[in-house]
Amino acid sequence: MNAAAIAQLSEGGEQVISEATGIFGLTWLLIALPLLGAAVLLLGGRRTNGFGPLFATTLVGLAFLLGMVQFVQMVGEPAAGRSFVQSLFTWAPIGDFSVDVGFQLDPLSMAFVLLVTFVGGLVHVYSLGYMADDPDRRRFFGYLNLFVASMLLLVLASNYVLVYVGWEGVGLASYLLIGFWNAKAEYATAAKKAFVMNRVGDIGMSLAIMLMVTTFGTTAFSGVFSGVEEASSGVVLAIGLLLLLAATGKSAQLPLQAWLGDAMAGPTPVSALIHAATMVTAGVYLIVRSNPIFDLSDGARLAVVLVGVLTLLFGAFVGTAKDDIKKALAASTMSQIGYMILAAGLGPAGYAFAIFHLLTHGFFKAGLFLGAGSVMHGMDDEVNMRRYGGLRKAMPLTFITFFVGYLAIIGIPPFAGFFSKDKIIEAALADNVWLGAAAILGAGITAFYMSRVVFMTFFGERRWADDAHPHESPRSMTIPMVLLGIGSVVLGYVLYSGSRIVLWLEPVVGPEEEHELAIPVLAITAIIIAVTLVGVAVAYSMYLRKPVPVQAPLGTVLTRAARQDFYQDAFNESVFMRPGQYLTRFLVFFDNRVVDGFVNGSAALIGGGSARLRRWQTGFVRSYALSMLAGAVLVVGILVLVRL
Amino acid sequence: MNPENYLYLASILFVIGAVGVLVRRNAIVVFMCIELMLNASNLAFVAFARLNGNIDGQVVAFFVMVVAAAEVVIGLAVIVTIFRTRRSASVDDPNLLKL
Amino acid sequence: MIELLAATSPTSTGEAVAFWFLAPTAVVAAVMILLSRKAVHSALWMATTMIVLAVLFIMQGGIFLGVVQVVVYTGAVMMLFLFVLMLVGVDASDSFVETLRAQRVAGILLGAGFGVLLIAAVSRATFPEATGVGAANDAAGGHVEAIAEAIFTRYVFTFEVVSIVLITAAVGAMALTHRERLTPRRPQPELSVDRIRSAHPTPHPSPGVYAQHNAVDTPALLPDGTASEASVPDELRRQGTVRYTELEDARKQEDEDGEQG
Amino acid sequence: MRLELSVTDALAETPWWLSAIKALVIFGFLVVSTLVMIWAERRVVARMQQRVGPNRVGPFGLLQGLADGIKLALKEDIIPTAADKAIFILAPIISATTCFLAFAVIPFGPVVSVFGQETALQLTDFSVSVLYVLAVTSIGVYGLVLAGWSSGSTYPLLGGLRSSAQVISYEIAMGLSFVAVFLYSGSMSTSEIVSSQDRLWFAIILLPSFLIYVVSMVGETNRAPFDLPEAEGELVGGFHTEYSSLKFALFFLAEYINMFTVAALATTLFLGGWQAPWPLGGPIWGGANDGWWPVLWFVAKLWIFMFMFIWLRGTLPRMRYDQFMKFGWKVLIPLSLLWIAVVATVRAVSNEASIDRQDILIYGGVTLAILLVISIVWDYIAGRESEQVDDVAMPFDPFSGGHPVPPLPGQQAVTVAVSASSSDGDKEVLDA
Repeated sequence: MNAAAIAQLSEGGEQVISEATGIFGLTWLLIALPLLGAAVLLLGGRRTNGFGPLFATTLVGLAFLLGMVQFVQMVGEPAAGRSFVQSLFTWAPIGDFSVDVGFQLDPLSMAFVLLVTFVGGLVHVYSLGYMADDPDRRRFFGYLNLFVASMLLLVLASNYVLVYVGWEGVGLASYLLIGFWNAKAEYATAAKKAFVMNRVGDIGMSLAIMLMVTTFGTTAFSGVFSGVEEASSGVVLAIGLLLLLAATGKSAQLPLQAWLGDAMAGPTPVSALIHAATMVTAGVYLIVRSNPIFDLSDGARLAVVLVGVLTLLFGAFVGTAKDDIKKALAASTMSQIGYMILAAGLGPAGYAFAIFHLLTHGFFKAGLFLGAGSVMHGMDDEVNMRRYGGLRKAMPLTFITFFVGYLAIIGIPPFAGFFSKDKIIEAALADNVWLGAAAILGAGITAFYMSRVVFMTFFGERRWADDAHPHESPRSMTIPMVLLGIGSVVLGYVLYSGSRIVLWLEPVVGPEEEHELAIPVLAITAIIIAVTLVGVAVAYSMYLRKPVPVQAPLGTVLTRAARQDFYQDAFNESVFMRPGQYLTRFLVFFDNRVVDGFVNGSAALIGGGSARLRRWQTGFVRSYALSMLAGAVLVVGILVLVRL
Repeated sequence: MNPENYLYLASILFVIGAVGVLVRRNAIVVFMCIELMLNASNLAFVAFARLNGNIDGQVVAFFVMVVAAAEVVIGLAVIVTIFRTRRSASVDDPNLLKL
Repeated sequence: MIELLAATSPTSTGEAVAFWFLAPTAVVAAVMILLSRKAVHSALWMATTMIVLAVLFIMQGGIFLGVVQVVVYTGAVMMLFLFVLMLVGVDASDSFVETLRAQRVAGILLGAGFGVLLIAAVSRATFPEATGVGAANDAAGGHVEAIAEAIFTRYVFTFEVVSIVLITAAVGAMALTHRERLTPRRPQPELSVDRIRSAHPTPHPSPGVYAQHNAVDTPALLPDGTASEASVPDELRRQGTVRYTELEDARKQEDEDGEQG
Repeated sequence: MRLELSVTDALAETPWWLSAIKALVIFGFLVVSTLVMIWAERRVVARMQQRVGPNRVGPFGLLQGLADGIKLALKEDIIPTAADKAIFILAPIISATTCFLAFAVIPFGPVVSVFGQETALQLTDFSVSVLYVLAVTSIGVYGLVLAGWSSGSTYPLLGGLRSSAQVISYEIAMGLSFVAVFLYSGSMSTSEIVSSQDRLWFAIILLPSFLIYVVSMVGETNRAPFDLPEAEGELVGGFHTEYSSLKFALFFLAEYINMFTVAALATTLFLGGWQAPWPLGGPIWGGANDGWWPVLWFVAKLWIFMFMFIWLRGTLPRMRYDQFMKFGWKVLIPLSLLWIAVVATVRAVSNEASIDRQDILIYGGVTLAILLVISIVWDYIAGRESEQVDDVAMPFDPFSGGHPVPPLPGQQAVTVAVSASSSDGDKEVLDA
């Protein structure tokens, strides 16, 4: 823990972690409810087809209600006493080392619980309409419940091993959901890709856990965070980098970002819930949760910042070139999470803002995705934005909610994104001018590509296919969108005013570090808004003033590169896959000739020997009986002799 | 007479049974010889019960009988099944046990 | 009474006499199991041994065990053996030619060695003064009660396990010997309907009708003087022991000659 | 006057010569009874079949059995060439000797004074007497199997297999029917079982056991309607097809003595043994159970069963073999097991929980009544369905066999296809 935090604690009293009692004793129920749903739906089979979807939705709703009650209760507690732990049972006692199944409910997890259950609940409701015609929707809801349970386990776990369980759980649920329509080979491939890339990140996590076990002898948060101060800086740096690797995998950051675009193969509610609002933020959670580790290692923090800023720009550039509405939004997600990672990498100055942006982003990006899903729903699953245009009138409600989300993401005051992004850029500027500049540039590009999405989709002339009949979506889909839209409008101000979010998270991440700025805050805000407006204006001139061609023009080298995600797949293939393949081939060769040669040689030796011995095996029962009797004679004889 | 004579008798019967298992080829006769061995051990158990003055030996002999009955049932069923397919009740014929 | 006799003393004269009569009987019968050519004879010798052993049990105070021995072993087990013997070939008498090299010699030598060892072991052992089971019986209030108490208290777990073994064996035997019916069983009404509809609803002629003999293996003669194959039991025809009359033999000979000519 | 000595003590103090005399008397009793039984059977069956029966030799033809026996013994003794000679001779001996052995434990009466010596009217008794009877019977089966096998002929072999399968199968049901008796008397000794029936016969309180025993005892003795091993229509003479002369006589004797054995066992286990029937025993005549009188009661009860054997033979046709075995394994044995479970439960409950037997009977009766009502309702419902099915499935076709036949009760004549020219009036006639 850093000096400021310690000072704060000495002034404001220790941060007390108490045993969970009362309503907090029901923390396990938060996970158990959706898990029950998953179990019933997935194990119950076809019998649950009828009530399954509604049942799953109800369970998540109940979890949200429970979270709300706990939240209200927690608000009533004094700021230092808002952390509760609950140990259910010892999972794996191994000598001195043991892993508990235990939960930690503190303001950070609370924020995630509310986000996950609320957005998750809305997505469930939305899916009731979106998946209404899918014959397999029971399985879908089962997976959704499984995901919610795993995500809650991830954010509520009180030790890294349990976090890892949740981590893998969300990975599995994500895999299952991306490949939900696995009858299509490419969707199944996308699922596999996501899974494999996540595995790379997971290796980082498991290595980090192993390192913790050897270094601290425990994986519990409390033990690790108190032990980290005595640990050598090299170990801390290693743990930090490994955790960052894990975070890049799950949060689709460079260099493990390639899966997110393909993951859009899954049903749109999945994209909204998993690949925008919750799962991809797990990396941010991990870094913020591990703040005592990153606080002690500047190197690790630097790496985090670099990853964040690079991804921020990368995602933004990719977003400008995508014609698939969901892929454009996916690129935007990548970029926005880049902001969060950047903020998290700034240390105590940015943790709270990372979470702040995460929460607001969860709302408006989920809203945007649900809007995109609504558009696709109305356009017969057409995803190419060049085939949209002028949908404003066909689906007014979708347009309004989408537009609110759009304003929020590009950071127009007083929408949610404005407050959160602004604070991150401020913090970045305070840390390093170039960082700030990059962040501001990112904001401009964001404004450009989001405007492009909105203009191409809702404005301009119609470019629909002849048989398209766009229509507004059913109420079960629009209501969640409206609710998320409201969140996108008000959440930013609600959390910002009076530094609510900062004070709320203070017990976990320590107080915000005051930073010196070269220019006044208002000027910065003005610059950001100006850059944003420039982005909008460029988009306006390119996509609203001029007609949008239905066939995508070839574009410049840069456009083509961005369209291909800057050749990341090709890069991965040539840098990782090919050498791996050659290595594998060599290993197979080695295995066949050298290892097998040795093994086969000894086997042949033994085989030859046993062929001689085999003659004893006549196959006649009586011969065996004879040898048994001989053995008995031997034994009895020895016994008699010994007694002599 | 010495009660140990029962034990000698049991030993002799056991050995006769064992030799029978080794030299006879008819599966059913082999089986009978196994029963003879079990019976001989039962005799030993009963003699021990008497020597030691408690009933446990007899109870064990009783259990041996029941298990022997179960074994006979299964054994004979196996013999019948083998006989159906191979038309032979010789223990030397099913020598597929070897490789 | 027998119980009193066995329970009281280690050895009485009566017991000695009985033993020296029964023990050689048992040994001879056991040896005869090995030496009998026919399996049925072996089974009978086996039954003899078992009955003798039952008497030996009773002599040693195990009257319940002795009676159970007769019921279970002689009555059920050996009967099962006889059954199977008759199922798998009644007339099979074993050839005594040994096929495995040195098996017989080795078996007998090893057996003898084992016997010598066992007898040596028994003779070296020191046994307590034989007290008989009388005291144990009296403690429980009777011999059957004593056995019942032991089985259902101290050995109740064994008892349960053994009963499971027995049930499993019964089910296993059924599973092993069960043969699935390939066609549904034809009920008697159907068979009788078929019979009535067939060309020959009446019974076949009895063997020996109008023939020179009235033995079962002599076919009946039809009005035209030919032999009716159907009158002889199928089993005899399969065995090929049907006895044709001289007349019929001559006719068959004629037919064959005619075909050759 | 009842003597003071208990049965066990009386038997223990019996001198050897008295035992020898008892054995001889039992032997004589059985042989004579067999002769009487043969005569009685022939006479009674004759009456049932509206005939006179043997009446030439001796008064009422009483000596007919003796005459037949002498003739049988003097016939030529044939041993088939294919037979296994030693066993062929051994088999009837086994049958004939074992059948006498079972009678050693049957109590003919209470303790009496003979030649100044107090002794029980039974040869011996021990704690597992009834099991001993079962053991002896199971050895007796050897006679049948070996006779069948050793004849070296097909019919006897099949007959022997059949009869041993039958005897073994029904021995299980028989043994199970004893269990309830053991539970109630608390002993397997015949004399104690008899004495425990001084108030109530087991035939009454253990009626299901009794009925099962009676059925299985007929099966056990290979008697009509269960005389399948010697079903002459299928197997000629069964296991004794090849036997003649004295050896056949031995089988004959064994069969009848076996009947006496099972009847005596039924008397002992279920009908109170030698004890006088109810009104005679206690209230009317105090001395009915003392001295030599019980022998009379015992013999009378024995002959009730013997008459039943004759009656069955005169009344019932032979069963089919598979139905018979199915009946034994699938009806009698499960029923026995169920009944044992019920008896054991009732015993345990009334012993342990001191619940009145009356209460048990009342509750059991009410449960049974409810089950009965349910089953009746069930049958009614199921029957209605099946009737409906029958109506549809079985239309009556008067011409199905080629000849016009009138409808049976429950069938209805339907219109048949008459030629096109026939008028409606014709059809109406047919319908009517």
